[in-house]
Amino acid sequence: MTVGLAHYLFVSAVLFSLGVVGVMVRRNAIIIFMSIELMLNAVNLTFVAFGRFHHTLDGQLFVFFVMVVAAAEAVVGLAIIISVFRLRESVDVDRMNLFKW
Amino acid sequence: MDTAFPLFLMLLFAGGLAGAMLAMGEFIGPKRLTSIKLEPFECGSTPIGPGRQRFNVKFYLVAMLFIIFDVEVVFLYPWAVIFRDLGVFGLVEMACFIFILAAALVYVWKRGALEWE
Amino acid sequence: MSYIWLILLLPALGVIINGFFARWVGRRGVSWIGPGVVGLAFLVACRAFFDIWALPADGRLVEEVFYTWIGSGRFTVEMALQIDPLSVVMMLVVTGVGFLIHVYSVGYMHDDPGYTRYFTYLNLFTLSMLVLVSANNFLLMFIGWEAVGLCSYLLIGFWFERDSAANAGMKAFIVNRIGDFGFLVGMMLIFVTFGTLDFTEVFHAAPGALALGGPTATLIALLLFVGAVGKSAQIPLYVWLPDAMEGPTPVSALIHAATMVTAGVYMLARCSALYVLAPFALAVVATVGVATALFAATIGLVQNDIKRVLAYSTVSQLGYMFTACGVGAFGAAIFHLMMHAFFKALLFLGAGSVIHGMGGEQDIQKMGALRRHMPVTHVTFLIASLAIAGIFPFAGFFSKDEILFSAFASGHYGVWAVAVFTAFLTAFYMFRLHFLIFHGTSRVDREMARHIHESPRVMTRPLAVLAVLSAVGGFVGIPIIYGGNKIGAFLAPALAHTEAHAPHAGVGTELGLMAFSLAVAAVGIALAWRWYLARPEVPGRIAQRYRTLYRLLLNKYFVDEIYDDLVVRPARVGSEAVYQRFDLRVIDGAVNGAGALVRSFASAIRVYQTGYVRNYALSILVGVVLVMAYYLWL
Amino acid sequence: MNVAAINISLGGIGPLLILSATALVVLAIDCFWPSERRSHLAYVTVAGCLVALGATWRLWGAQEAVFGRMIIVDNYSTFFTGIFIVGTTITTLLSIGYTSRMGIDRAEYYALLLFATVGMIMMAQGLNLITIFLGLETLSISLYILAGIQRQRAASIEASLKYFLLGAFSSAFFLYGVALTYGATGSLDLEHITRAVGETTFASKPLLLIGVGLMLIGFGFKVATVPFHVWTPDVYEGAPTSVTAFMSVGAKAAGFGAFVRVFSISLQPLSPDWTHLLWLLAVATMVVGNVMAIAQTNIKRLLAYSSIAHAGYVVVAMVAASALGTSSVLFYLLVYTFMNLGAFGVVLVLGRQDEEVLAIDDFAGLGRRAPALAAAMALFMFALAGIPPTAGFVGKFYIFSAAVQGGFVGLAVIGVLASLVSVYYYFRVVVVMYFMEPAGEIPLAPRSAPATVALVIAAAATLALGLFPSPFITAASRSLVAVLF
Amino acid sequence: MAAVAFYLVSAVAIACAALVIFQPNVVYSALFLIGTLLALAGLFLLLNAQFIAIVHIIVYVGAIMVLFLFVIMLLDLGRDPAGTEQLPYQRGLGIGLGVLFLAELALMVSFGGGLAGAPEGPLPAAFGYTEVLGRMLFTTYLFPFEATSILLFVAAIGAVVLGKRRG
Repeated sequence: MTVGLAHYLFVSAVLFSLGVVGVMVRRNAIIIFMSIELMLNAVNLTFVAFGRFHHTLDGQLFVFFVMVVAAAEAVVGLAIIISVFRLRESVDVDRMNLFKW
Repeated sequence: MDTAFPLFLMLLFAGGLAGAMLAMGEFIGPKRLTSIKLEPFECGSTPIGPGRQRFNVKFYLVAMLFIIFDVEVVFLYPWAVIFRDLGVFGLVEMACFIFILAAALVYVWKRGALEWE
Repeated sequence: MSYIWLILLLPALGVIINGFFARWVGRRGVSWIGPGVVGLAFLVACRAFFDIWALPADGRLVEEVFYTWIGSGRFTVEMALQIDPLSVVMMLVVTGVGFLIHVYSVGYMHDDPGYTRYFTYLNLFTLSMLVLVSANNFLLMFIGWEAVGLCSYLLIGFWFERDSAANAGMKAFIVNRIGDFGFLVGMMLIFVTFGTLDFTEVFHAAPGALALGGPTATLIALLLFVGAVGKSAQIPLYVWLPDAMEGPTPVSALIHAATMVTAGVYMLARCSALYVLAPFALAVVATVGVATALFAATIGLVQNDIKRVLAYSTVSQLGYMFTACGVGAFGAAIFHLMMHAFFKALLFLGAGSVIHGMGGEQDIQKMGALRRHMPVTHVTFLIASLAIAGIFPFAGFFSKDEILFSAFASGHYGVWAVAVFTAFLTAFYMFRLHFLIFHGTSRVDREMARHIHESPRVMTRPLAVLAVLSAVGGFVGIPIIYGGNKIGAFLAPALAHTEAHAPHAGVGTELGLMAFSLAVAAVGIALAWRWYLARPEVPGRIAQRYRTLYRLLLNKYFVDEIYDDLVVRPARVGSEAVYQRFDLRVIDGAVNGAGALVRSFASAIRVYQTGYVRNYALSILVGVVLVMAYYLWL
Repeated sequence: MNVAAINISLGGIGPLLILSATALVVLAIDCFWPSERRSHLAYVTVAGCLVALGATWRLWGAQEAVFGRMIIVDNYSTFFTGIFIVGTTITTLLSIGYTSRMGIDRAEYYALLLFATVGMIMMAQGLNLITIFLGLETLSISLYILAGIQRQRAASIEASLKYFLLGAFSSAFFLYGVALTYGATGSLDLEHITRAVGETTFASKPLLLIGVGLMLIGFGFKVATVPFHVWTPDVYEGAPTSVTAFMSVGAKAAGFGAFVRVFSISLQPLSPDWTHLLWLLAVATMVVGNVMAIAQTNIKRLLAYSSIAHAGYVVVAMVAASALGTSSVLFYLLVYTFMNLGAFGVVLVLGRQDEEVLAIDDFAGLGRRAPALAAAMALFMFALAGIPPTAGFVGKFYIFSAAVQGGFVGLAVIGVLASLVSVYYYFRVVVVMYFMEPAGEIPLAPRSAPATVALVIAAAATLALGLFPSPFITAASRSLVAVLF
Repeated sequence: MAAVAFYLVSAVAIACAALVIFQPNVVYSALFLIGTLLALAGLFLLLNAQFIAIVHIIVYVGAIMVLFLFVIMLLDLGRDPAGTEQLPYQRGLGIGLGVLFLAELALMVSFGGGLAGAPEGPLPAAFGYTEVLGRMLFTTYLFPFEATSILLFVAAIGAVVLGKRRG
């Protein structure tokens, strides 16, 4: 059975949902950040898949820019996580509820 | 898909070879583990301190800057392929891009993020 | 007529000078500028009055456009004034009575620390009232409406160190806001049906666009009426007026007697073209009006605080004006409004002068036989009481009789009967008040009696002027004799007429009615005289016999208590419960009632804001899933 | 190589270039000629903003898609660019005194403000979803850093982490939405999308609907509508106050700029589908925003919830998808910028050395101790509550009349009720200032001239827009004409 | 043949992704993420996106994951500390909603997956190769290209401001 667009969309949907669950379930900031990266990658796959079936390259270029953005976001995100670690000696997200209601 | 197939084959072959060698060492050779053999090897001198000691902070700062300039290089690859028929326009375009990132480098350098000691 | 802008500019100037440059102008300067500015405005109003009168009967409408305030596509709102008989009369009342009260305040507030602040607020109030009265579209009127509410909040809570004053101010503002809500929604409905908010355009298009007695017409009329009820303290939104007595007495005179509370009546008269198309709404107005009149009058019977009695009397008289509107006699309502402004302002100022003389004492049970100490106040107070009771030559007789007659002529016999009975009660409680203060045995305690003194001339002179107006004012609208009702003829072009008014009863019946209402008033006065002067122990015995009725009236039918139980206590209990269970800090809001209810709901939601990042991510995911489900279902 | 085809127009991105150049200059000055006092950097920033504002003014009336249809320069984007630059200028002026007190007056602070504004302009000018996405990310990343710029304070870093994680999380959803929309319509260009959506034979409707829904989430987060508003109170309270002011004004306006461009203008044929959803969003946002604000005792959290409520009012205008509705969005955001910056400005000016005046009760008795400041705050509170003569009233009236004209009378009534509730907590601040005795000593910061200038501008604008709004309203509606028809 | 490759690679990708999330050791999570990324690169190759696949490996695996591992080493995280779960319902609800979200996406894919109007027939020449992408990147997508330089500059500022200790 030839591999259609739906298959790729389904794979990226699964990866995306796994990323979402990762953000929900894990308490470690870095793992949460990795799950977000996973979600971004799932989106990249969707873009390339749609590009392939539309025979246009816009999708792939968008992926190109998403990667650049993800890189910049990784730099800033990890810098924040490290400065949090320096202050709190932990990256456990639940330890950070300075602002009650 | 057709031009990429040999590439795929070559990848497979390389991976397979390295994997095979490791696997053979694992399954064929004799296994007599003694406490001395399990010690982390530190060029002959007796190991001191925990195996995994904390990295110094300045390393990750360099890793961060590496990402930024690595992405910059990635932009250069496609440019290198077609800069001949882009002509002067391509040159000006890339000049701006490089100028801004050079400014970033100067900024980072002046801010002392690159000092090593 | 381009000078008309002066009428707004002058009070505005007063506000700026008193407000910001009080230090340079000094106390004396302020006491000249405050009243002076309003006096000049009064002169401008007179000039406008004569100019309008000179115009032919049907052309008496001048619009003065200043600039377009909101203009986008076909929806435009101008900052413009509309000068027609109705607005000119109101301007005269606001500036005239206002001027007298400003002069009076110079004396009354003489040694008050917030002197300049008081005059700034008073000028600001006059400005807002003039904006409300002279606006040519609903939006500008609404702005005046809000500003007036704001000024009453500031003036009631003038002595804000006193908790009761601050609370009364907040209460007045909130209740007004509730009324304003109805007004705003009504305004939007008008905007939807007519596409414009300009009075002239709306009232010309009204007969065509709105079916007689149709749902939209009635809905608009009722919503606007809700605004009027809030502002003019009718049932059920009258609770704030008696508490508003916390403010200085001249404030009560100006705002809670002469001008602001009448804004509701003015708005009804202005929108008479709409109300004419909604007979059901008119019926509601009439019933609410007469019910309020009766209800307030009964409470007034037993109050012992001089200002509370006058406050309930104001609510009752406003009920009269709404009844007049309800039966379609908008002219009579405005006529009574004008007369009421004169004698009620006089009553309040008189009461102020009594309180001033008695060193702040307000309980009439500790007064008596003051006529020897304060002759001028006594005479002016007597004239005003006669006027409000509706005795022949005085102002109240003509205006109240006009209302009773139009009620009777237009077939509202039930309304007429209740109104007449209320007239009897009015006469009774007014003269009970008068006799207890000025006549009978002096119940004033020893050292107080020594320094009772007549108020200084700056206070008594305005009393005198108002007394003359209360006496002579009525002749402006003498019924029956042709051309006698000058005020009616003058107002006619600006007000729409209901057909119900058509069956003009014969002259005979009108004379008969006048005699009957005069008799009723006389009986009321006689009864008050007998009970409080001739045999002072009688009221005590009656109070014993009808103890329950007496207690009921004394506690104002427990309305405040009912409101407390209905709204405040459950809210407080609710928030207490929330507090106990979730152990959150209790929020110290200044407003009771609605505020507490909303706060308990707010603290319930707060728990949701836990501070855990993952919780936030979860709530975002919930949002996502819902949005997706919505679209999949689509 | 048809270079001409992609229509390079440096004029079109004039403001963008000027602001980036200013940022580079500011950093260069601080790197090569470091000096102890850093307020001169702020003045350079303000100068740059003014030049950029001039360039924007020249752009008014231009109507062309430049840079290979990536950017569209029209009245709509120019109006928004104006709002952003004004917001940044006032924030810079306000933060001069504040940053030096708080020890964050570094060159990077001003550079990041400028880069954030560049991101906003990209979002407003974006005709292609890539530009909007890049603008969104530049803005977000600059704000993540700005929120966490006060490293030694746990609150600031924690706020930055929360903002970062949740920001990245929702921009992933936004991206997924863009991907699906691209899949359904085959193009990333907003005008192509409109044409594709318009065709009746549009088969992959469900794909597009899900894509639009996910984009709504991305925008919903950025603009802080309920239920995506949860991050706002914590981040607003944690971040330094001047950054909070900037976020509450700039980021929100940029969010709406792109939101309206994509939904009301580009996905106009699809409006029956997303209008009802926006209707629910608007009601929820207004109710929760106002009600939660009541229970606040910290002025920053109160202003946070109030900014959520105001987002709700703007969404009401979006529900009335008529030209009047969309132009009322533009006008309201302009008014909101001045009102909110004014309110935050007063909070910024109070407070001595490094402890700020944040509890509402600390405002007690301000009426007597600093009458001018208290009067300004009262004006801003009245404006936010929507009391007449102030611009807030005109803005709200304009929005509610648009909603009523669009047939959403119910929504308008709920809006009026919500603002009735809002009167309570805005007035509470005024009451505390005027009618309460000052408990402790209110730390009054030394009067910093630029902050006073900024407050005067904000107050004057709030009043002027209230009394003479028509020129701005016609400008707002004219910026719609070009886009819609 | 391509179908088998697709199923194999996507299976690897999904398995590694699941392991990233559900196994406690942080370092292993990072390694599994690298596995997922490589599998994705394989998928890109299957979709004729050769240049993107290579860039993906260089940027993501080469740079970003390196930084992740650096940070994990720096913070010496090892196993994720068990610790009491502050939010009891968080785990259950998280997974539940995740699955629900997946179901919605799956429904959408099956429902609207068959993309109407997609041009059939052979791909345009050199689809997905560097020079075609490069030409597009440096002409039509000129503005985003310059915008990324601004973005990277901001990232550099961020790294210095947040990363560097008060020097």
